[in-house]
Amino acid sequence: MPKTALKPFLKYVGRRFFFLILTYFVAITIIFILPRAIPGNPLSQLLSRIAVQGAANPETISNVQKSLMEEFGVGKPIIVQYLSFLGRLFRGDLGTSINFYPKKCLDVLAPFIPWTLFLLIPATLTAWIIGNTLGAVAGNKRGTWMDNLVLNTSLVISQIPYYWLGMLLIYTFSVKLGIFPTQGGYAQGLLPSFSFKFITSVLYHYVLPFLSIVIAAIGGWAIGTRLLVIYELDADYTIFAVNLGMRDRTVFKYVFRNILLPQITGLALNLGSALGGALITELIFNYPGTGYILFRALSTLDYPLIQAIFVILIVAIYFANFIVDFVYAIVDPRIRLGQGEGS
Amino acid sequence: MWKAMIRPLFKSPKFIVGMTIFLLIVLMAIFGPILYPKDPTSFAGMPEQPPSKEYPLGTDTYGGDLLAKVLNGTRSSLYVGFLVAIISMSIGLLVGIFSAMKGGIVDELLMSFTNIVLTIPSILLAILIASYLRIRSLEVIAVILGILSWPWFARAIRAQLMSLINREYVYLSRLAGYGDFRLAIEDLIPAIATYTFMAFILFINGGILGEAGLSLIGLGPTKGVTLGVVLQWAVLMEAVRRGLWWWFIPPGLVIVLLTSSLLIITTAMDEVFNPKLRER
Amino acid sequence: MRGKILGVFLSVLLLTLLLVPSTLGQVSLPRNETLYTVGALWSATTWSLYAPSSTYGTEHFLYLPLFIYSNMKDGWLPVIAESYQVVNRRTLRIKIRDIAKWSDGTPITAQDVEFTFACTKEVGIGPGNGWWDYIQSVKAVDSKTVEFVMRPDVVNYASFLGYALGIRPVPKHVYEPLLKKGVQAVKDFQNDDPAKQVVSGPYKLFYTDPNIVVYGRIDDWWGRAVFGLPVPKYIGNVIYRDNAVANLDFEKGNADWAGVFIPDVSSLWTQKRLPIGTWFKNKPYYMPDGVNLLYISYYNPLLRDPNVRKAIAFAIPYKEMLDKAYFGYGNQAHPSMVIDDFEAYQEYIDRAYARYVWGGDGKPKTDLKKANEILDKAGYKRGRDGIRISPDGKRMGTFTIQVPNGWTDWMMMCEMMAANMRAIGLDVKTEFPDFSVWWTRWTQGTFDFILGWSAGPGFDHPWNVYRLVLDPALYKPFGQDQYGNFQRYNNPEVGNILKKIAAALDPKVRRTLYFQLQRIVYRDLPVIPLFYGAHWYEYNETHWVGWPNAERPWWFPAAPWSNSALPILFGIAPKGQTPKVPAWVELKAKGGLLIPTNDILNALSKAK
Amino acid sequence: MKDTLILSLENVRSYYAKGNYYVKAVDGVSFNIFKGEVVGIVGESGSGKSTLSNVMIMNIKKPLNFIEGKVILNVGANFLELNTLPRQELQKIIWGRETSIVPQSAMNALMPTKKIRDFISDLVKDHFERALNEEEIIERAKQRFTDVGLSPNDIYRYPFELSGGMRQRAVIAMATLLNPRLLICDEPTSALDVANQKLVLKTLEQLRKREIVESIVFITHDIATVRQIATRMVVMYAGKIVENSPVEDIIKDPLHPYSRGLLLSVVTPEPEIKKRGISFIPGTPPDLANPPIGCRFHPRCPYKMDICEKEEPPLKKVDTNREVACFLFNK
Repeated sequence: MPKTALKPFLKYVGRRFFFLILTYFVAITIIFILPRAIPGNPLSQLLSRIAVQGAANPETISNVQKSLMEEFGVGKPIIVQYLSFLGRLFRGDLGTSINFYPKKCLDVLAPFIPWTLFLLIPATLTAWIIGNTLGAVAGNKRGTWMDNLVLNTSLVISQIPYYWLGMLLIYTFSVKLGIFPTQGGYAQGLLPSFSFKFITSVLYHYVLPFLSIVIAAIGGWAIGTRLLVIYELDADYTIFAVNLGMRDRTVFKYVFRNILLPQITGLALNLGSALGGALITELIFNYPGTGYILFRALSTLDYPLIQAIFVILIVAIYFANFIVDFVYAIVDPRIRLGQGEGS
Repeated sequence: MWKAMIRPLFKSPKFIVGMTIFLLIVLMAIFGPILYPKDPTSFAGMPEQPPSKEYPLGTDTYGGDLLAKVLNGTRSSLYVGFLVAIISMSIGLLVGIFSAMKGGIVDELLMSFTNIVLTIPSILLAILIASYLRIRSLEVIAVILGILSWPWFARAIRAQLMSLINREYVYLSRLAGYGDFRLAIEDLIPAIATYTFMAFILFINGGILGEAGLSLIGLGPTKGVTLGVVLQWAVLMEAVRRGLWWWFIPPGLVIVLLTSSLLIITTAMDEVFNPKLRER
Repeated sequence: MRGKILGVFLSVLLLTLLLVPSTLGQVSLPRNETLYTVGALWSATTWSLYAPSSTYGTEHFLYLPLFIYSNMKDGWLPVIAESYQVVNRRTLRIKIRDIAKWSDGTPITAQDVEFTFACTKEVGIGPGNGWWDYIQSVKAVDSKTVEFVMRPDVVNYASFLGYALGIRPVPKHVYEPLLKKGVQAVKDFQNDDPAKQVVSGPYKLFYTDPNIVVYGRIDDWWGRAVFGLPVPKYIGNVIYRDNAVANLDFEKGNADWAGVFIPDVSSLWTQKRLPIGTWFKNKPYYMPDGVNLLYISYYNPLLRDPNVRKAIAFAIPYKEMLDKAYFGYGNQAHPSMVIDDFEAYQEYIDRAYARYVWGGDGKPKTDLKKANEILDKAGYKRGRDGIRISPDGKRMGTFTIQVPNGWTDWMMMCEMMAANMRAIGLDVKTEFPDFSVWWTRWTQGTFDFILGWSAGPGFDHPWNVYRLVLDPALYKPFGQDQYGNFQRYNNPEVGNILKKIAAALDPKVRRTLYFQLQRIVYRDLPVIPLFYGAHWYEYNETHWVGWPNAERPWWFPAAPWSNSALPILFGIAPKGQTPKVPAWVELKAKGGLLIPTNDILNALSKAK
Repeated sequence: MKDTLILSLENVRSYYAKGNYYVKAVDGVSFNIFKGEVVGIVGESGSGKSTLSNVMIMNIKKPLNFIEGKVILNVGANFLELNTLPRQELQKIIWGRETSIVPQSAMNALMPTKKIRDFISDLVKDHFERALNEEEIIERAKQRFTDVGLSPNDIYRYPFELSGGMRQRAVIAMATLLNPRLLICDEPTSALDVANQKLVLKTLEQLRKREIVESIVFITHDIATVRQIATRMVVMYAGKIVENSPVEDIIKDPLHPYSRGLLLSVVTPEPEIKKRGISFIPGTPPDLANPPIGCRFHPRCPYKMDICEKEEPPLKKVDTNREVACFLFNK
């Protein structure tokens, strides 16, 4: 990159960074305000658990409640709370989980996150690649039987919720045919280790959740890309190139490249919903990822843990967004050289 | 004009297929619960029965009639979908139009706000908000989803208006001394009507899917049966792994038919109205 | 293509990351040496007792109590303790076994017990929480003898004995340094390093991740000489998403020992022919585990009239509720709140009086006619809409009956009760709020009707139920948190009787007092007992056999979640081997080790 | 005077297939273009003139169909029947080398994410594989850029780094890079301001004068432009040629009633009017899916005769170098 070009690039990246930080701040503030705006006893679940566990001794429960209220308790002015909340966030302290008390939320979450990444990233990328390819080919062969096939299947497939597809896959391949395991991240009784047995078990359990995310996501990408290809094939620059005798293949290469750029941004914007989908898919498959722990946190109203999950997920999404912006800025000369903002 | 817009639609096989499926489901949602008046929430009958004459779609673990649940669920899901669409469309139109007409600092502020909402992952935020609400009616769910899904539409509307505003005839209306509001009504809205209609359909789609997603993780409506709630119970009761297909296939199928028929309708409309996609 | 390579690369990278923390040589648990349990573990938290809720197993396998109580045999199994000695009516000495040792070889001493109590008081959470309300002092007399002195102002043998006999000592040499650092250090201690765990029980943590907790047997456990060794080498607790997932795994034989609600459980052996059993082969399948009640709050003035309450008691469709919503897993509760399914508690019920008040066998039968008569007689006239008007002219409604959303069996029961109450002219509708809302309303008394639990069988039953539900000492105004006396029933007379019962050592005296209490309960109807909740206990004999049941009732409580179920692990066997019930699970008189509760009470009453 | 034939269309029909019917965008068109000519093809939007530009180089892509006729191009010394050549062949040896199209919206005609130089190198590779020295072609591109009034270093820039007028000229430079015989300009000036319009026209004229291109076809709705640059004017209406005359003649004396209407219309670039067609000729252009029987102009024609509703007037010579399709002159 020539030196002169560096400045607009940095300016762009800097602006995006600032914007994401700002947005993250807004998100964090929402996360902070929500529990305080709505009354309720977040400790109820924990207390009831002790109550049910046979320690029906009223004194015990009152004592525990007192002790916990102090620890999780509020009462200070809201601004002080907010600042200390931000301060703790800044130090990476996401608080103590109620249900996993006395575990720190971060410690509770840590083991689940790699599983989600392990599922989400390859699945999303695979879907993105296959979907874009299919869409591009269909758009390029517009009006042929292949285009119709891709378009019509995509229209239906893109509307199949991940989780329902997951259910169908489990029902078909696990329950009826018995080809794949019905649930979990690896076979019960195995202890995680760097052994052939364990790794094959993990991969074996990986197939269905992976497929359910990939298949459900392909359609959306294919539809979008097809449309973009059609637009681009009709774009002035394409027509000009064709009329100059450029080969169809070369032209298509250009078009595809130009489409991938907006689709990279699409990938970033889509990450949130992809993550949401993956979380629910994990739930369906009892896959030991973040979705599973989120569901547990939600069903037990473990608010510190819920907050921590969202703080982390949103950070992850924004980080990914920023990475994508960065890549985008490098790949797209218009942004790199400071002309326009892209689409 | 009206005729010219509608007629080409009915030449599109996609539009006809999509519309037929959609209308059938709407009819089912409206008349189903009347023609099959079993109470969807009552616990009665034999548990986990496969479809039979008495229970056309079988029963769940508590003997609930699944046909009744699916019919009422379709109705509620559609209701949520429409509410979401109305809410997000209204906000989107308001923000988009206001932003485009006023311009300047108003535009800048509104667009920053829009971008922030757009960047915050809406599904996660919906989950977060819903998790704090103890009593969630269908309307509350719709509001949560509605207030999170408008930004892309607002941006698109603004962009469209901006390009329209620069056109001469709008300029002429301005010269003629029309106020901004009248300008908006008379000249601009017709120009963006088709687009808005298509967005409306997509919002319904988003609403239905969003509700189902929220319900599935246990954050759906606390009162009433939606398709998502039926699915949620199927998951909670392990209907899938226990092979109770009649429990989870019908509600999911209705969702897919409903949303894909809507998507097919918009695709068809796009092909008919969008000059770039029209086959010359 | 480049993306695909990236994808594969990332996958491999992440997989490696996943595996880094595991340095175990072992790849899998041998199935025939591993016992899998279901329904006891929802999340691993801490393996320290100084927490509101520790990981399943901490109390069950890691830290043993001085005595384990069996409510079926009404006897105390001396575990860490060897014997007790009554010094006087307020003083009890307990001798700790000489061979008792922590897993690091340090002897378990009286000082450990003393420290455990002291630490709990300081931290505010922990074993024996609340002991200071009943016990004046805990002192080590010598290294193996600990002395408990009851408070002179609060004579409450139930609580005194409960705390003294049931305490689970923690190793002083581990906790004292923590306590010196501060209370928070104790609270934060998670005790999750298998290598550093110092336990008194026959198991300690072997492996854990978010999906599973595995305990491994300590083969040179100190108690081996007395009790032998528990049979399973490993105990695996899979952490399930919810009941349904757990049930399915249990059904498949992936888990052996369950304590979960399984819909229509008998179909597992009658239809599916699975080697699965519960306590009883036939209805009610399960032993009772507690009294579930309809709490009618005094919050709404319209519901304070005992006539209304009595009419409701006759309107409730007990049998229908149990059969349809509960799959018949329990019996209708006795209106006295005493669990009449246990032989030991029968004597506390004034049966003649119950029959006099409620007719038939002493339990109210669903009788809408009678309910209507009661209301008619009390001056509640029906309004035009069929809803009654109270004598002072108020419409009887709209009331709500509520349970948490998602508790389907209870939700179903509420619907049934509401329908019957509407039939007798009370406008009742159901409401299924979120759990936390329900909990807040319940503990603050701001509800009309709530279906809720109370207490279960124990050596202090039925005192424990009466005290939780009725004690005016637990009375708090509406809107303030209190765990107990949820309906806000404020009757000092009841308070006096409860105090006397707690102080009474003579069973005859106690009996008379209980009879008095029952008269008040039948008169005022502060709550309406509905049914006994089931002691969820199921076993799958695919891999392990020898489980106790009604035909071989060698130990109870039998559910994996019960912290008194440890002896079961000593009497089961892998499939193919013959299980041998250890001799020590019997009462002393029958050649075992169990000390009957009455022996202790007698010794106390004989002392000066 | 015009001896060397460059391009010849013989009764060409090319229709858009739409479901079960055709839109007859080019319907029986014949004309010749000779060396040195600048032919202006004039017509309203929807008259088929843009489709004609594709047909002239045989760039036929679905849903457009080539129904019948011959498209003959003079390549070297041979006459090639383009409609018989496969697409790959056309791409390789005809398009860009023998023919070139300067598109309407030069603003967006350049590959947005490629440097111009890279684009040129890709283009050249597609045409010549390794036969041609790339350096040589780059040098020629620089030269051509200079010719059209740009800096030679502009080829190392991205399109978005150029202004609108510069881009227009860059497009012309690239279109003529391989010295095509025939340059087809599809409304190249409609998006430009007057100053740039003049500049472009001047550039085109110079290219022809220097014989970098041999003939130019200028497609436009704007008669004023045609008057400035063209030697001959072809008027299209509803997929057909209605008149084909030297510019001076047609301006002096338009034969076809439609030509007359066109010439009388005020030249206005105002978009709304452009869209609605020629405002003072009553009626609208016909639906090409279902054109009127007989003369396609008859519903709007002030001189309509009975025969006009029944028969199609053929395009006939009425003078040495004038052709018209109208029964007024066809007796």
